[in-house]
Amino acid sequence: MSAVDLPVQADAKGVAERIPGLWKPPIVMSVFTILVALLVLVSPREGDSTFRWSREGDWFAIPDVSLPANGIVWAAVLLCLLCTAFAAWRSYSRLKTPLVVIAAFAVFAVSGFLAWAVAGKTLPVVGLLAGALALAVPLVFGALGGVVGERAGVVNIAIDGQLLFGAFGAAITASITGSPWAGLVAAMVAGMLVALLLGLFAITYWVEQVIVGVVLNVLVIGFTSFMFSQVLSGNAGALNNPPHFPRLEIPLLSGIPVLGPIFFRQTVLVYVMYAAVFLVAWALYRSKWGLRVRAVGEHPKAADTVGIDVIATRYRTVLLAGAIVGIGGATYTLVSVPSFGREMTGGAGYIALAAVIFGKWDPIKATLAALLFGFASNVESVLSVIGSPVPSQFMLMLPYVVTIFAVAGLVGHSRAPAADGVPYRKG
Amino acid sequence: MRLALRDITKRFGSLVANDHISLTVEPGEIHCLLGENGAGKSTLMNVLYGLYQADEGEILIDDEPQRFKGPGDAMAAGIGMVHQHFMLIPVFTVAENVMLGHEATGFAGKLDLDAARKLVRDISERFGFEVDPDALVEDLPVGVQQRVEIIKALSRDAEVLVFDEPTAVLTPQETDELMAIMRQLKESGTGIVFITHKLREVREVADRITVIRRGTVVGEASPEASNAELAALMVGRPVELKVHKEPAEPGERALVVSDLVVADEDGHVHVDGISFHIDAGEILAVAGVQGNGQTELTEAIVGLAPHVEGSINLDGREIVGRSVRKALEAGIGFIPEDRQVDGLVSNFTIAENLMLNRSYDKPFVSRGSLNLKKLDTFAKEKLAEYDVRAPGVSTLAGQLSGGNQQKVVVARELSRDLRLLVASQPTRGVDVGSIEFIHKQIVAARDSGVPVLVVSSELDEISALADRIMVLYRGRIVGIVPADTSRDNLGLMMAGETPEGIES
Amino acid sequence: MSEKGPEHQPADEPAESTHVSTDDRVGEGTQDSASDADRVPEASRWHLALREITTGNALVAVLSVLLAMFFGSLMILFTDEDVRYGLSYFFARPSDTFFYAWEAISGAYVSLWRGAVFNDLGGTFVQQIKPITETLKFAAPLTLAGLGIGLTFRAGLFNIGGRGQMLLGGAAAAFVAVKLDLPMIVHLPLAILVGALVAALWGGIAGILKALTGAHEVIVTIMLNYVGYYLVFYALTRESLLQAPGSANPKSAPMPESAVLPDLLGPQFNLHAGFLLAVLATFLVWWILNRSSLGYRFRAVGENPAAAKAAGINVGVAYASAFMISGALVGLAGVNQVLGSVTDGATSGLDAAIGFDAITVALLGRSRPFGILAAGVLFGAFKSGGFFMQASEGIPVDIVLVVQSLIVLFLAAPPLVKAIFRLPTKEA
Amino acid sequence: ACGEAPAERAGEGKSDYLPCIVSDEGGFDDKSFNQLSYEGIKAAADELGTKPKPVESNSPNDYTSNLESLVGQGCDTIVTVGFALSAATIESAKANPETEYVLIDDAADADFDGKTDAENIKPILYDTAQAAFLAGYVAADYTKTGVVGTYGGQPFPTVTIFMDGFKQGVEYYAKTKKKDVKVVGYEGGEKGSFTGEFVANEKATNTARQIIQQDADVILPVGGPIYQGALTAIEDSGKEVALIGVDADFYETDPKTQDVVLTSILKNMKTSTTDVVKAAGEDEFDATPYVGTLENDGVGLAPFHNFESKVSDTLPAEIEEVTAGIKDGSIKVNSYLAK
Ligand SMILES: Nc1ncnc2c1ncn2[C@@H]1O[C@H](COP(=O)(O)OP(=O)(O)OP(=O)(O)O)[C@@H](O)[C@H]1O
Ligand SMILES: Nc1ncnc2c1ncn2[C@@H]1O[C@H](COP(=O)(O)OP(=O)(O)OP(=O)(O)O)[C@@H](O)[C@H]1O
Ligand SMILES: [Mg+2]
Ligand SMILES: [Mg+2]
Repeated sequence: MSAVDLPVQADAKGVAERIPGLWKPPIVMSVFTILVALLVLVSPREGDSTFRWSREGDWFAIPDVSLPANGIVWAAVLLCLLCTAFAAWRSYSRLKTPLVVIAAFAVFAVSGFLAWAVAGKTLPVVGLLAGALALAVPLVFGALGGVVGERAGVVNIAIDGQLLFGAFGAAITASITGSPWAGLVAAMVAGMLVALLLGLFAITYWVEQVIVGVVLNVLVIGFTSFMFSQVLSGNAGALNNPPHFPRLEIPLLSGIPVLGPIFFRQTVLVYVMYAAVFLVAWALYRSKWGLRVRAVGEHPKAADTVGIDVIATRYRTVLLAGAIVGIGGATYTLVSVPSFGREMTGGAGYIALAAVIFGKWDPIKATLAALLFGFASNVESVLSVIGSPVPSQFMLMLPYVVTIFAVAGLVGHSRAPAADGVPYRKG
Repeated sequence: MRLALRDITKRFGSLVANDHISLTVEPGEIHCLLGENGAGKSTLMNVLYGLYQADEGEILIDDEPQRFKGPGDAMAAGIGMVHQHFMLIPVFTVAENVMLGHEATGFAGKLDLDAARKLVRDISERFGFEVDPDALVEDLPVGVQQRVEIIKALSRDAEVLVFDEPTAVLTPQETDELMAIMRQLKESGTGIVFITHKLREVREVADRITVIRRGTVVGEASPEASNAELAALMVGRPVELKVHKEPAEPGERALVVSDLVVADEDGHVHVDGISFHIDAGEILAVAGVQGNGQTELTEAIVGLAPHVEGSINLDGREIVGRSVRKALEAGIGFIPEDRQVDGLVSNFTIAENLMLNRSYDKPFVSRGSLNLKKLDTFAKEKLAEYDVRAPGVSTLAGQLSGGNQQKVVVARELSRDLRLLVASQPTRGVDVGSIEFIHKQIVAARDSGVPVLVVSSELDEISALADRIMVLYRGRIVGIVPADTSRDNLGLMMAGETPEGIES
Repeated sequence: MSEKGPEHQPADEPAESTHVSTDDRVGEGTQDSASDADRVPEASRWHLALREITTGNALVAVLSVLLAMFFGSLMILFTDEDVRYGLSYFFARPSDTFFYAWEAISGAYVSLWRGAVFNDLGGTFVQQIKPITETLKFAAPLTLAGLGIGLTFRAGLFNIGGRGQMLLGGAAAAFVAVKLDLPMIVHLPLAILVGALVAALWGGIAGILKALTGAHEVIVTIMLNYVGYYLVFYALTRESLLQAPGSANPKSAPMPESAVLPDLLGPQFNLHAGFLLAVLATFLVWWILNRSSLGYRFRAVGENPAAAKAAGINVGVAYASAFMISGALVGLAGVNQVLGSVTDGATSGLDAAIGFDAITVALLGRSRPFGILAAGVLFGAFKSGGFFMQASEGIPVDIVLVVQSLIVLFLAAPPLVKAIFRLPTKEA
Repeated sequence: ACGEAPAERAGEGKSDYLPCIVSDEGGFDDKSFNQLSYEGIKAAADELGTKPKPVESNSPNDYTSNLESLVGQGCDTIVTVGFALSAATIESAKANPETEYVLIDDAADADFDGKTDAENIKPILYDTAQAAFLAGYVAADYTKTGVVGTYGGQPFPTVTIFMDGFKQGVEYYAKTKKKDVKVVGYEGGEKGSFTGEFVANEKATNTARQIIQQDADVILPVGGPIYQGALTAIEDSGKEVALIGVDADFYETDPKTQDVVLTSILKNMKTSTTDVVKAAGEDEFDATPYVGTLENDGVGLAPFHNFESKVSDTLPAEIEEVTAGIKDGSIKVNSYLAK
């Protein structure tokens, strides 16, 4: 709050930063520890929980692990307690709780919960994780696009619209051309179209970026739904029957037990995703392009004074972000299901937006946030299929509740790029 | 390189910010620009730097007319600028900031940071700077940030350098160092435009002085001219440069601070166990290089600091652990160091800003509802009393010039029954006319028996206001000394040393 | 986040039209203020008036609507069967295509008008003016929720949690309505109050979490939408909570007479007291924002939280209370649905996507209470007209979404509209 | 864009009878009851020489308004689809006794007196559990892994009735044949796997994937387009997994499913809607409730098509037997409609 030379808007938003967050991890951790302990106390389970690690096609099979459910839960509670105590000690000494401890805690707590939930049954661990990855794919692309755009100072609430339009464009184009690759390109173009509108209004006409984003989402929903009922449903065979990307097993790698089936038996879009995450992370921090993009997002005027064209940079970046989100949209119609459907993204763009913020505008962290969400969703799916003792509505709530806890308990205030959402006006 | 601006006119709507201004800068010359707040100095420089396009007039380099479409063109032509508000990216390292815009790259656009580091080191060496190329700019003291700005300009081989109010945030030592650098640059043939409100500096380095008032050149002054002459030329009337004040008549012990420790949320300690007191009717001025705990000290008193230990006792009551609101209600007036961040809501009207710290209760609020009539009357009174230059009380605060914004803050804080006034950098970036006024108000508050804590990085201001001076260094008190301590001794103390003959 | 609106400003409000960020001195902000007008000499009054018309907000608003409708027309044309049929022999007889095109577009917009304002085809007077009352009926929840969301905008917060707040508010009101047997004087107010209260608490979660932990309210409200939805869904499947006794469907019993918002214009119209509630809420929010100290603090926190904090305003309390008031208002929209518009029982769809539409309403109304009321009525008209258009012309209501969103976009970018129509722009 | 300009446009309506239809939130392209009912009304209209007026709803907010608009348009018969429209239909029917209403999938009995609440509403219901029971039996017989699975969109009764009947069918088979067959994805009531939306998305695909990972080799997705997720999951799994369709015969309505669809649980909405609307158009509207059962062919099981050779030889006969048992009541199938 001190130096006068900082751009004012950077600081004006940052009041919450003063709120001390040191005690949040131990508090949240104790809450969760108590919850896990309550599971066994209130409703102890009979039988063994079996964790299955292997899939067909693995080089060698890791045997299933079968242990008494209650035992695992108690062990988990104990480990959780240890982590909590450690975190509390750190906070007491005015130190931050290391991320490893939080991660370890999460693993213990989740294992405890899973063991409780699958008592007497078998949990396919690999399926759980592979499904988590699959569910996260559009979210990861959405979040990546969000990160890229916002790093250049343009808030993108329209991720959902870009995903939806990408899915729409991919479905039609792939149906007409018969090629999923053409569909992929179309999805990128579709994402860029929405991005172009975003840029036009947000960059050129200085319209409040939140307005533009929200409205673009509505616009895309209206447009695609209109087209869907007026054009697509009548000619579903010709226009809404896209071929899809087949699963592509990477030789050798796909045979690694546990890891292989999770990471290397996926569609090409997932491999594109690995590349995208890596590329964006590298380029943002290591390349000239990234330096300029971040400069424009942090302090556009400073960038301008060293001869960087702020407007052009923002347009280019926003378009690129749109293309990235568009790929995410393509997963809906070229991977997940074989046709476009009305509002089929189901608000995934908003979840991706949450991942952007949750991930503190960092490509890797945002990806992890998206994966966390995918994991929570898939825990719900897997448990509801296996049969869980919890009513389905509460299971369906799970990913959202987890996100709230994570954001409130572990992340807290996150600092956006300083000029995020602030249009640049030249004199 | 010889630079000439000829008949530059720049309008913002109906406002003529620059009205046919002509100016030349010879190689190896320091040309000072003087003028009140809003006179049009920065605008002129922004035109020169390609940030604004002039409506009329032309820029000549060695008699060649130039067309600058943007700063890129200006830089290419050899013009560099250190802006009034630094143009550094806080979350970038020094090297990144310096290379931005002309990056050296390797394969696939990979940044060549080593080249940038070397560049920074080379230039630093040439001028005897100590700058770590890998330090994050936001972690650097302002003085160092300024050097980064200079390195940035020099890394592009600027032949004309513009310094827009570079000293507003510097300590005396840093200012002296900057002057030395400017002379060194001048020796090597660089032409320099130097904008400042501090007349002492002008007379120290200027080869030529041009005074601007309301967008037009009102004359050239000789570097030999007296402060009073320069001030009068700037403002258009005689200005009292040194506030006239009677010796203090200290009353009872009002503020007692003991063993105060202030840490931020990361656990860094900024104020490290200090104790002092202020009596009623006395001004204690806190001197120190910025970033030595002054900000945290004032924030702790007002209740804004997150982690405070020790005791702050005002009129016999403990205020550590109280909320800001409680602190203000206990009678503390607070002029924050950055008015735009902490002092004003720029999208509020002047009137609305005047009730910012009294939004819970009387006089402007009764039973949860605003008393707009009362506020309006009050605001009109204060506008007149504090000579705020604005069309009316419903003008947005953000549209006022810095000096007038500061007057609004001062008016708000001084219009309550105060038991303590905490004023942080009360006249930063304010022109001489307004400085005179604000100083008078602070002294008047003291004379009415209010204890005052003034924090300033401006030694002139410290000497003008202080009854006693407290020097802070790295969160500790170096010494509390009488008001007539010499500049040199104060300067040494600000560097953490205790000069001979000074009790700490 | 808060844009200053074109509507008439009370004296104490900054009468500017564009948000100028604090370090940004380039803005056109100062130009179109009232003080600008004061400075202009008397002589040019007429000239000024002309300029005001060509450059003013009213014209831009009208043109924005026209422009949006133009794009809507393109979509209608593109998909209209008759037009495509005409196009199939365009070169043989182009006039047919134009005829069909005209038919399609005029049909669409005429029916939109008939469904939203006045139906000249209606047999009786009641039928003729019924559309306008329907418009007002739809305007009520949009306005209520829009007010709530606009209020958080003014406090610098973004409430995307309209869906969850409406659901919780509506479900709570329904619970009180179906579970208690009370005389109307007590029952209706109690149901409304409980609905608002529960929604306030639900909305408050986001504010409190932000105040206590700094959790970003956008994430929290988005997540709470889903959580709220499943909670309400769960309640609707439990007879002990909300499910209608004896039924297997996730739906509550119909609301008893004593808890239903009374009709405003008698039984032949659907307009009920919810609209009154919306109008009252508009005045209330106006008072809160412009005349109360609480609202003053909201605005201060919204514009510059750092300065507000340094001036002793408790930013966290402001966040939490803004979110609670917002939640209550949005909850009232849910209450309006359950006790007024769809009284045959609460369902998990009672929010009817109003929680999201309301964001647009708040944006269109520039977060100003009366602006929101106007925007609510406009969107209500679109909604009401959309049904009529769909029924009579077979054009899907989705087109209304497109036109609505285009209107908001164009209204937010006057220079674009002016550039398209080649109008003079004001001196920057 | 060339061609002759026609003298007169063909295909305009001959009859002035106006049948109309209101969808629920799913819209007419839900690949489920809205769509089938719409197709039904279209077929009837074609035969009657008129054109139906379809109106979609996007939320419960819209039902009343849509119905009012249709009444205003002068509709003679209005078909409303889904239990969600029940109340709005009753209200509209009471206010417009001249208009005929057909309510699909609900009894229009808000006061639970066992009678339709307005005399001009014809409720059409389907005891789908009966057909689903047969499908369960087939699945249990067909499965090689001894695991069959199901998942739904949301736990609405119209959804769970399929899952419920299916489960009972499997259990019946297991009991009578003393074989161990397990159902994954549904435990009864609301406990089961639901995607949360009636949308084909990754969640649908993933849920199907999880079911397949539980070794299920027959899968029954209930909820409009969510079966498309199962198609992807089946293809990805590389295993032999069969799909059971719902509502219509998937083999016919979605050619993409032909290789995997074992059979479909038929809910003959198209036919019943056509019949009812045609009768109404011929002035023979009859408001007695219709409950589709195996008995009256309102529900049923589709042919095995490509799977004819893959199911056991005795299965068709056994199905006949079970069908007869259900018809004569010797085999009890529980559902919310049967109680
Ligand atoms: N972007 C702008 N838009 C409109 N008016 C502006 C703008 N920039 C500056 N002005 C106006 O131009 C005049 C000159 O401003 P300028 O910033 O050049 O003053 P200055 O001499 O640098 O003052 P200071 O000493 O306060 O820095 C001011 O009165 C101001 O109102
Ligand atoms: N948005 C704006 N529109 C028009 N004029 C503005 C705007 N913002 C600031 N100004 C004008 O710009 C001038 C310079 O104000 P600014 O806040 O830049 O002061 P400054 O250059 O920092 O000067 P100082 O702080 O030395 O007083 C002021 O006169 C002010 O009226
Ligand atoms: Mg200046
Ligand atoms: Mg009945």
